[in-house]
Amino acid sequence: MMALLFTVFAPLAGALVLAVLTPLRIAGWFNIAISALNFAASLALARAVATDGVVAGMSFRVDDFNVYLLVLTAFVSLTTAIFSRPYMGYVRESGRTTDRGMRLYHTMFQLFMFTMMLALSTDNLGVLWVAVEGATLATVLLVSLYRTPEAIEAAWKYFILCGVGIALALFGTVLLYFAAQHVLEDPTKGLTWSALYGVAGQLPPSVMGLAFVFLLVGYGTKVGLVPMHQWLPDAHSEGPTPMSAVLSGLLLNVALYAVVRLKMLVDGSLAGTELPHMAGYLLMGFGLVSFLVAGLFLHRQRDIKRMFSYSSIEHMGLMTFAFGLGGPLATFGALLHMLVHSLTKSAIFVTVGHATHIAGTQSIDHIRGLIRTQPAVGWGLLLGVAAIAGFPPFGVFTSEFLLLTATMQTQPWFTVPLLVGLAVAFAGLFRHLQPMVYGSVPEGQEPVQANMLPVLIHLGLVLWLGLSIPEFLSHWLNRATELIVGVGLL
Amino acid sequence: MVELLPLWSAGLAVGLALTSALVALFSGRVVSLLRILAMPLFALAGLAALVAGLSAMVQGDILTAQLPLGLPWLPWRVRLDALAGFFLCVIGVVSFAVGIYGGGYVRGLEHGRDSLPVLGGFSGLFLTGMLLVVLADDAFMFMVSWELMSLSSYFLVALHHDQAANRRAAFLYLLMAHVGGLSILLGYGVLAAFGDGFAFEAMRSSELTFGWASVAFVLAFIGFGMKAGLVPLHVWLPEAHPVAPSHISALMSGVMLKVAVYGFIRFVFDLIGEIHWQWGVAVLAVGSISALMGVLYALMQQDIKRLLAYSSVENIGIIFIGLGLALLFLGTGHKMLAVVAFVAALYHTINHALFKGLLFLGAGAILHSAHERNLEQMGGLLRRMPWTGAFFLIGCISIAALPPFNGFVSEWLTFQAALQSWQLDSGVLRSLIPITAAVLALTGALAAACFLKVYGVAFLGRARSRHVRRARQVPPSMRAGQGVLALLCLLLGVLPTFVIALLNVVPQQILGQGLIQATSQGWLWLTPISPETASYGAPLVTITLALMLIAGLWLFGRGIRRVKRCDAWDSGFAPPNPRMQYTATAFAQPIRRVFGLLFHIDEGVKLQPDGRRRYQLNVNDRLWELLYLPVARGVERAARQVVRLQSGNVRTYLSWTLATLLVLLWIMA
Amino acid sequence: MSLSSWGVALLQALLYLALAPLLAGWVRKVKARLQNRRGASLLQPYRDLYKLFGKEARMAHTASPLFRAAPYIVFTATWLAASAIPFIATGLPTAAVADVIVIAGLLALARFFLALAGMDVGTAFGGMGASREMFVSALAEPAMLMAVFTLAMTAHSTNLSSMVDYQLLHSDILRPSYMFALTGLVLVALAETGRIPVDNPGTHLELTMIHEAMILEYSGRHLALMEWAAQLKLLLYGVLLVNVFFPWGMAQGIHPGALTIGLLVVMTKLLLLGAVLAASETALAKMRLFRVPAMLNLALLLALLGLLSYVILEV
Amino acid sequence: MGLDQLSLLQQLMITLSAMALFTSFALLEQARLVAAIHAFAWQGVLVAMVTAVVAASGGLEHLFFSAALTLGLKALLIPWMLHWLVRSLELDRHKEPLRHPALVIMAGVALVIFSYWLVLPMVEEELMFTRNIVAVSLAMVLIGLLMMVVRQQAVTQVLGFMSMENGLFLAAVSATGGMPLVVELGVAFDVLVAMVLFGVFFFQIRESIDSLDVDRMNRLTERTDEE
Repeated sequence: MMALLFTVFAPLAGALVLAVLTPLRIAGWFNIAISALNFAASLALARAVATDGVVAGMSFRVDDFNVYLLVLTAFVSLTTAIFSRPYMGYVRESGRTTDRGMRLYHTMFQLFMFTMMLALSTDNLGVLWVAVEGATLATVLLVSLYRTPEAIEAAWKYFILCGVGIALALFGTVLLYFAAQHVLEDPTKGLTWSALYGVAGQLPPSVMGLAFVFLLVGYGTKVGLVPMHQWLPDAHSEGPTPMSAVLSGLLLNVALYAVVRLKMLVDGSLAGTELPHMAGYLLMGFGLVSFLVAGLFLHRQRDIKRMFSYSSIEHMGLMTFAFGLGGPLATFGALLHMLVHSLTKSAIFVTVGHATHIAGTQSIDHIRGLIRTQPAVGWGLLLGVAAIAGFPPFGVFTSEFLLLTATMQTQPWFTVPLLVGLAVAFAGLFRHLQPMVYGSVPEGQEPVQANMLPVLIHLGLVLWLGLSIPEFLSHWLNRATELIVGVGLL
Repeated sequence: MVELLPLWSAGLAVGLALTSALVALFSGRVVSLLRILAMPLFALAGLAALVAGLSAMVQGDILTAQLPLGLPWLPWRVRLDALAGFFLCVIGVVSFAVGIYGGGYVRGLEHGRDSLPVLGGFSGLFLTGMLLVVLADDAFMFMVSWELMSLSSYFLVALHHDQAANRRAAFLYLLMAHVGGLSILLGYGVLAAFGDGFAFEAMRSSELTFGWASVAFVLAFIGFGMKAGLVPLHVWLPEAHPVAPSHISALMSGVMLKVAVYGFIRFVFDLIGEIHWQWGVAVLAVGSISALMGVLYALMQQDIKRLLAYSSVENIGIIFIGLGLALLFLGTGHKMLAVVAFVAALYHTINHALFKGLLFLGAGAILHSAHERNLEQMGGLLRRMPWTGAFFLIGCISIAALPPFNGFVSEWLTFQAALQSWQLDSGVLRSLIPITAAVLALTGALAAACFLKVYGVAFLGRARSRHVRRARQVPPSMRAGQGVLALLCLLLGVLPTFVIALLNVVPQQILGQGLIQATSQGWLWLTPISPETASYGAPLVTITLALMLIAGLWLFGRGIRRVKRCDAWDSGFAPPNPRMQYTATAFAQPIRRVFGLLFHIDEGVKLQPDGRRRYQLNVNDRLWELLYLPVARGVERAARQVVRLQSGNVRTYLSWTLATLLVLLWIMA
Repeated sequence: MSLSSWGVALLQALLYLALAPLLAGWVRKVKARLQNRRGASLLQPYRDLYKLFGKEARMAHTASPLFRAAPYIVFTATWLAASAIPFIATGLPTAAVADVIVIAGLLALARFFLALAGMDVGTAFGGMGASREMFVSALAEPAMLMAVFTLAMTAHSTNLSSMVDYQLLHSDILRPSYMFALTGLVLVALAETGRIPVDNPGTHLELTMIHEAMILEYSGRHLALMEWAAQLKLLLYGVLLVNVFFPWGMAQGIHPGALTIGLLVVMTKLLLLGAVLAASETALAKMRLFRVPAMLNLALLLALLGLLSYVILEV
Repeated sequence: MGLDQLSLLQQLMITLSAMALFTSFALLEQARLVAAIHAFAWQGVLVAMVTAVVAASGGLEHLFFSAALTLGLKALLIPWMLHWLVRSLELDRHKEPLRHPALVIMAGVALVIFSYWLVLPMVEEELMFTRNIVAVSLAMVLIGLLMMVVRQQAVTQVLGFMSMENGLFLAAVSATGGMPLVVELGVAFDVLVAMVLFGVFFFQIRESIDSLDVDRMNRLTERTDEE
């Protein structure tokens, strides 16, 4: 319990301190320290969960499903903090932001972490909603941090779209609560996920169906499902790079986590009707569309960060599809994919940060000859993209392998669009990547002082996961799978 | 202990390959490290693989092991049977030669711009990937090693990434490798869905309906065919192979394509289970087309490495003709004949590995000392680099399928298999196979013409450019590397009976039968089916040829009179100068005219900036605009349409949200 | 296989060597007669060879060692190929050394080195000859193999002597496939031996020659070997035609009597064939290079028809 | 179901929510900014009254609190903030006529019918009456969204957003007798922060493109020049 509270509230405290902390020099270090503390706490929490199943209380509930997301979130936030200290320093020197901006950045970074932790660990769907909305509010100012017209425009779109989406999600939540009124003996518990899950079978299907639509559209906006995705590339490309890393690596995961939790409820309630898998089908549809459309988007990119945000949409689509597919194998694969995608994608964004720093621009046409300029960055980008494109021995291949085989077993014909999508997306990524990393150096391009440690750690982990999945992790994922679909894989 | 020798040395090979990769990583600081340590380790890895393969084939029993890697419920399984052993030999022998050769070759790169760690590191990984593919005993490990192979070779292709053309080649290569990999994965998926799980035993036990089996077969055929470079999936090959460093090209053309062949054999002959003759027809057709198109395109090339790459397409085609015959005979229940065809295919596999490796090493030697890839600039190299010239000649004779070298033996065996088609019951098949035989014969003749052109233009005559005239002998290590392969070409050509006796265990394990009478007349006579059907006394032919040659040269040459030199007679014209020689283009012109409709030729006289007129000719692949460009355009068009989603107007976005919401609500209610 | 049979095989091989110039001489003689010339004597080719062996051999400065090795390889390969073809008797061990595919291979080897030698000195004519030779053979070789495969499939063996035996056994059957194969093979033989209408052995007119262009640079014993090899090739194809399609009178065993009869029979057959060849050469004119493919495609077509008519009609 | 079977309070409730629905129509077509803000304020008042009535009828004390909260937030604070913003952005004279008002109103009506049709299947008897109010609030949400689609002025978009919130709140109150307190507080807090941020953004947008016309924010697009 202690660990849980630490995990959730350490970032909040950190944010408050950072908001008032006067000397900005140490703010970056302090940021790292908080994240490290947070990570340690999450590890302790994970141990607790591993020993005694579920840690619950005070409307918090941490089980095997969200504990690994908690650890992942804390970890990515740590590495991103490590990366962001020098990077934001460079941003400050380049004069793109002010001291106030820096303070805002650090505060909001931790605040965002707090909302993530809260959303993941709470048992109350209302609080979940509040947290996700809070995440929007925390990040929207960071998107407009640079105050360029583009940045403001991106922030506005982000704000409006996510605001609307999240409002719809709230309506869904209300309907859920409404449906729970006449089922639970204690109506005020009507938003407690665990309580609802217990009685999912009795929830009125008609209401639940409507509720799920609202929730799916709402949280789906945050996941970045096509056609509610439009905010995502804008926000990613205009915000500071560490922000893009955590958005792609964490926020999307959390939103998807919410969707899956709710799907579990809806599945329970729809089980009796003539369309028991309606929710699953919706997810599959959204996932597939997002996957294919994003893959096509990749072909016509001019901005490197936009490109990778589209690739995030693509992978989110893949996971959504897998969760919709259901079944232990697919779910296991999707969980694994969440993990490896977050690691790889945040690593890529870190590298992209350095790359844009080297080239002084985000325009793909002007980033050239990275390998010759700074081999570490160039190879980091190249290998990162190879990993995200699903090449072994990196972990993404493993999860995609599982997803494909799961599809093959349950819905063979869906494998065709999946394969086409993978090929198209791959071509889209590499046709833009190659000119950036290869070739000779444009004149006046200098190597920069880059901190590739996070990238090294992330890609190392992904490589490890690709070669073999460690015992404890496979057990985690397996128990999570049991939780979600009822039956485990191992 | 001794019965585990194959596994141990296979493991050793993998370990050595990885070590070589690891060592090479530090060659950024210590430049000579690659040459002194990494390449020898590479050669040793090849040697270990060779030992593993040979011992596995000699023992003829199946060894398995498990690695602490992979998925929790699907650990990496390793299996070393005769088939794997054979392909370990193929990989090992070429890698060994390449390792020796590379020591000298990379010296030329030490002061270039290309990063040595990348070269060495990925060479090691490349070898590791190929070894693991052959050893894998479950689909997951297979795919991982397969893609590892593709990825590392991609980085090697992209090594000289300063020219945009090379980048394009690398991209095309990786894209097609990726697509092929996915298709293979899908094929395994079908098998796994019917058997339980991705271990190969499980797949062997799977019972498939004809429909699903055919689906799996087609997927595998596409996937492996794409890697092997079968027409029409070959376009990446002539782009990618030439741009890699030459010893890597030797590995790619000589070995990697064979790994694809291995995958195909493993999948179709071993895993699918019951075999249907219709597959055989498909494979036969594709194989014949590949063989013919490959050699015709090879004839049209002027870039020597590109030419070699195209000829790889041809030889892969020949291998697949053999495999197709085997499938066909199996499907119609003539196991004995199937074995002949199968052995022929295997024989040609190792042969092609040997002489294509040898030829690429030779091309590398030319590149190394003359800095030239374009045939039109070469000439008279035989007198400047006699050793390379001699080895290259051996390679040319072998690949042109002329006795007494190895290429002839495998082609002979393929013919023998084809000639047994009178035993089939269906008239259609009986009349189909002879046509294949005709194609094979035509291919052989054209291949002879092609490599005559290469050798005549590159090594004979007189130098056509100054830098070629300055070419010098290459360092001994490079000569040794070529020598090993050349020697093997000769041995496999002269002593086919021993080779077949060794090969026999593979069909015995895979098809449950071997060639019974192949060596019934003793080691002098190769009689694959029966002595009265066909026989070939390779040793006798060789001995006679050698005796006569020596006698002639010694008797006349040394003994009695020495040969005086004079100007060329040339029908009494003025002494010819190098520019009057026949060029490669001119050499191929008659054939180009006859087979013109297969190529996309644009020929003409172009006005140069300096006012001189210049004859220009380029021969392109028809398949580009037939197959590939439409796909690319389609994707582009789709992308352009989809992009409209991101119109930039927030109200449009909101209306999308609203519309989605309403539609979903309508669906739900 | 007994020693005596080896002996006969050797004898047969030597017979090839001995008789090759004679056939060439005979063809020339008949041709001369048909053109109302007296012509040189039958033995003229022998005299030429003797003279050439006696003369000093010269090589161009630019010639490489390969240039010297080539004649021996060409000669040996052709001779080996020839000696594997049953001449006077069947069932000889040499026939087992090389079946028909190997024979084709050996001829290809000879051609390969011939063309290499042509390109070696680096003259325009050499390259031209090599290019044209490979071009013609590329089309001729498949046709030849197809034609032979017809017999091979009929006899269920690619071994020439067993083909001949089979033909002797079933000589009463009339086979359409054989007619196709025969005509195809005749056309191929004309092309391969460089006779009119494909090539003209008599000419040194630069733009038309193929075979002569390649051996233009040779002199002395080298030239002699090349010429001899060419005559061997002519004889080889002749024997192939007459013995495989009309094997009557060949010695089955190795009794001296049978052998002598076989020799006489085959020589008469060859004389007839030579006469026919001479007649056709006087009647026909040499065709343009790019009309050669048409003829060879016809040969290939005929051979394929033979094969198909076998697998469809006769099994 | 006739009104006569309902208690007076429930009749009152229906009337009030009907009026709330009307206000959102007013918002939808109101051209003048200030007037729109007033309409929004009235909507807030009505929602607060509904809340109070529900509290009275159901005897749920904590609803009185949230009624007060709503009144303070939706009817007073936010409208006041908007007013202040509009004044300081010199937009008080701003008029933004709709392109096709009739069409938009029709669409709104269609949305009302659609949402009623949607909630029809919830036919447990005791839900009968709340069902209608759920329909009304759903209609309010959808109309709010529609408003954000058709209005191209940033402030009016915010108004649309806020009226969506009102709809949500109405649903929460009428259908379920209010969410748990912690959630309500969280929601209210989020709305408040959102409003503040909106204010911040108004100024940022203003200084970047010196107008509040969202249609002019279209730099970020994948469209290239050729199409």
